[in-house]
Amino acid sequence: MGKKIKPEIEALLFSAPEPVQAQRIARYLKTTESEVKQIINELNEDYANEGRSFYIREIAGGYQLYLKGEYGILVREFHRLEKRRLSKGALDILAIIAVKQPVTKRVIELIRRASSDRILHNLLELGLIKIVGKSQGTNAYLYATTEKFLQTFGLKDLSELPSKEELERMAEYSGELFPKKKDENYEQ
Amino acid sequence: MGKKIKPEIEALLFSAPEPVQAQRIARYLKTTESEVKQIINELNEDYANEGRSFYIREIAGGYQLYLKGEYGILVREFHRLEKRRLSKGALDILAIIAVKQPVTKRVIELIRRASSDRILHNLLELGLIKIVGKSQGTNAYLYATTEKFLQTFGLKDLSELPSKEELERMAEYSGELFPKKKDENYEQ
Amino acid sequence: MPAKVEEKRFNIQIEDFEGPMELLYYLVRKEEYDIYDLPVAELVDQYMKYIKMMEELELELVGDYLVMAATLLELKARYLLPREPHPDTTEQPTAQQELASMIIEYKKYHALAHKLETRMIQEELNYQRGEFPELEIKEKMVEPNLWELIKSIRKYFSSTPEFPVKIRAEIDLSERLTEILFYLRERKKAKFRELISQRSELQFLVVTFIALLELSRMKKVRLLQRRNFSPIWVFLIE
Repeated sequence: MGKKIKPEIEALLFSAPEPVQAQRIARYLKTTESEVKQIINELNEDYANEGRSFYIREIAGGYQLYLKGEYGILVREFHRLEKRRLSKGALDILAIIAVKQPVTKRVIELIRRASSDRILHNLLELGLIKIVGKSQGTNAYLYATTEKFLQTFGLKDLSELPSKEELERMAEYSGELFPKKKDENYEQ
Repeated sequence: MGKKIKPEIEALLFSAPEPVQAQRIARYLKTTESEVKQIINELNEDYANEGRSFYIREIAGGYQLYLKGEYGILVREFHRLEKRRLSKGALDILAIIAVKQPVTKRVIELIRRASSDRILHNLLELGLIKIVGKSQGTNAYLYATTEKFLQTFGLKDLSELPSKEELERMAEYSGELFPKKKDENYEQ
Repeated sequence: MPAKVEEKRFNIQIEDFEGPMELLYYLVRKEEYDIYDLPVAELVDQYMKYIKMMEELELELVGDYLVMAATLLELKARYLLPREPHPDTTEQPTAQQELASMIIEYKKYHALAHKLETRMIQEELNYQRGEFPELEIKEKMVEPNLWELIKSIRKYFSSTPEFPVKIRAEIDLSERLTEILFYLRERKKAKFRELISQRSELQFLVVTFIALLELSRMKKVRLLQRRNFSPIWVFLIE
């Protein structure tokens, strides 16, 4: 029994989307809470002996697999460098700049109704937008998209962004069983 | 060095919510791709020897920690995890995109003879396909599969799927595609 | 509530065939037709029987099946109608070949889809780590692809409502059938083009096509086309 239950407890913790109570594990695996806790201790001993980079942490009334603190900086830096992903907020700002460029921060913030400094800074750093000048009246920076922006989104040029008509057609996606008029654009 | 880099690679994989390419790890830890791959093999040997319930899996062009398949049912029932299945129409469209990518909606609809807007929209939302640009002549969007597609179907890369030529060949053997006898196995 | 029960039943029907090609392929299998020697007329008739049933059930998806019906009827017409020998020798695929290659092309991908489905089911038992507390990700991160960008653009620059527009079949098949019969009783014959000239919607064209097929099956009309792409004539049989 003991041999089988150990990897089972590990499996439950490995796959858990939140901390799991020892009692719940015990009930599910038909054993006692104290045995579960003992096996968790054994697992932690194994991990320490084998030089694993993680451990089982008692937290929020339950148990959860955690990376050891000493690897925190290494890991966070690695994922920060991961530039393949953007936040929704960044995409929103890119969308606004792409359509309205050249555009000032004020206009962006008026459309988005949220402050945009941090994200604009990140987008500049990522090379997805650039400053193309200053607005005449207010002396504020004007932002525009870059070549890298086009590459990132697989566009040949800005004219490939959907037009207003295309945007509207897209909203009707599930109604296109019969095109309203027979036009060549149907099915593109 | 060897002693330090092993738990570091493990830490990076442990903390990554998606497959990580060996090349990226190598660049970050200032080593070679082949060393990273070798250490991943060593880690997997360690896990096997120590009776761990997980392993490092090569998937979607990278590496990721996965629970061993034998614990799947145990874990699913404990966390009451449910995975959504895709409709047959969605699978047909994915099959066409996987083989013919990049491909326009028109080509997909010519093969399926069915309007595909709604399903394409859903597949985009699920992140299983992406728009990779526009076709030169017709200005129609081109669709391709994503990393998440590979992951969802447990594929290392697209080469695991039959090529266009293999499918052609399959179709030539009419016996395989069109067995003379009615068989009950057809689509359940 | 009986209406709800009905709805459920329809859904089951829809799931049985995800599209016209799957239905067509199913019919080939069911009747054990030889793919390289398809009885085109028979297969098309079988198909029509199914979609008539679907239409009676007022299935929403019937639209795609109707468009396919139009294609099939055109193939059937080419297959059946007497044709004068064509002087130029450039070989065009016969209706039979065209139908076969349509089915084979679809079947290739459908077979692959089936493989994908098996893999997906296997994959359901493979789990990754459940949570990543050490990453402290607060914001949802997405892959920067065009679709995500389009969604953002739509959020700020499109006033279109998000809900889908539904368009339902509004032309009644049996009504159209009677109309055609009345029209032919006066004139004895008509070009197909005449019969579809009143309205330009695709749906009208398709329903007219199907009505003609029905009339021909009932031996009330005879269809004739002299050669590919020449006008189709409809004669009343008395």
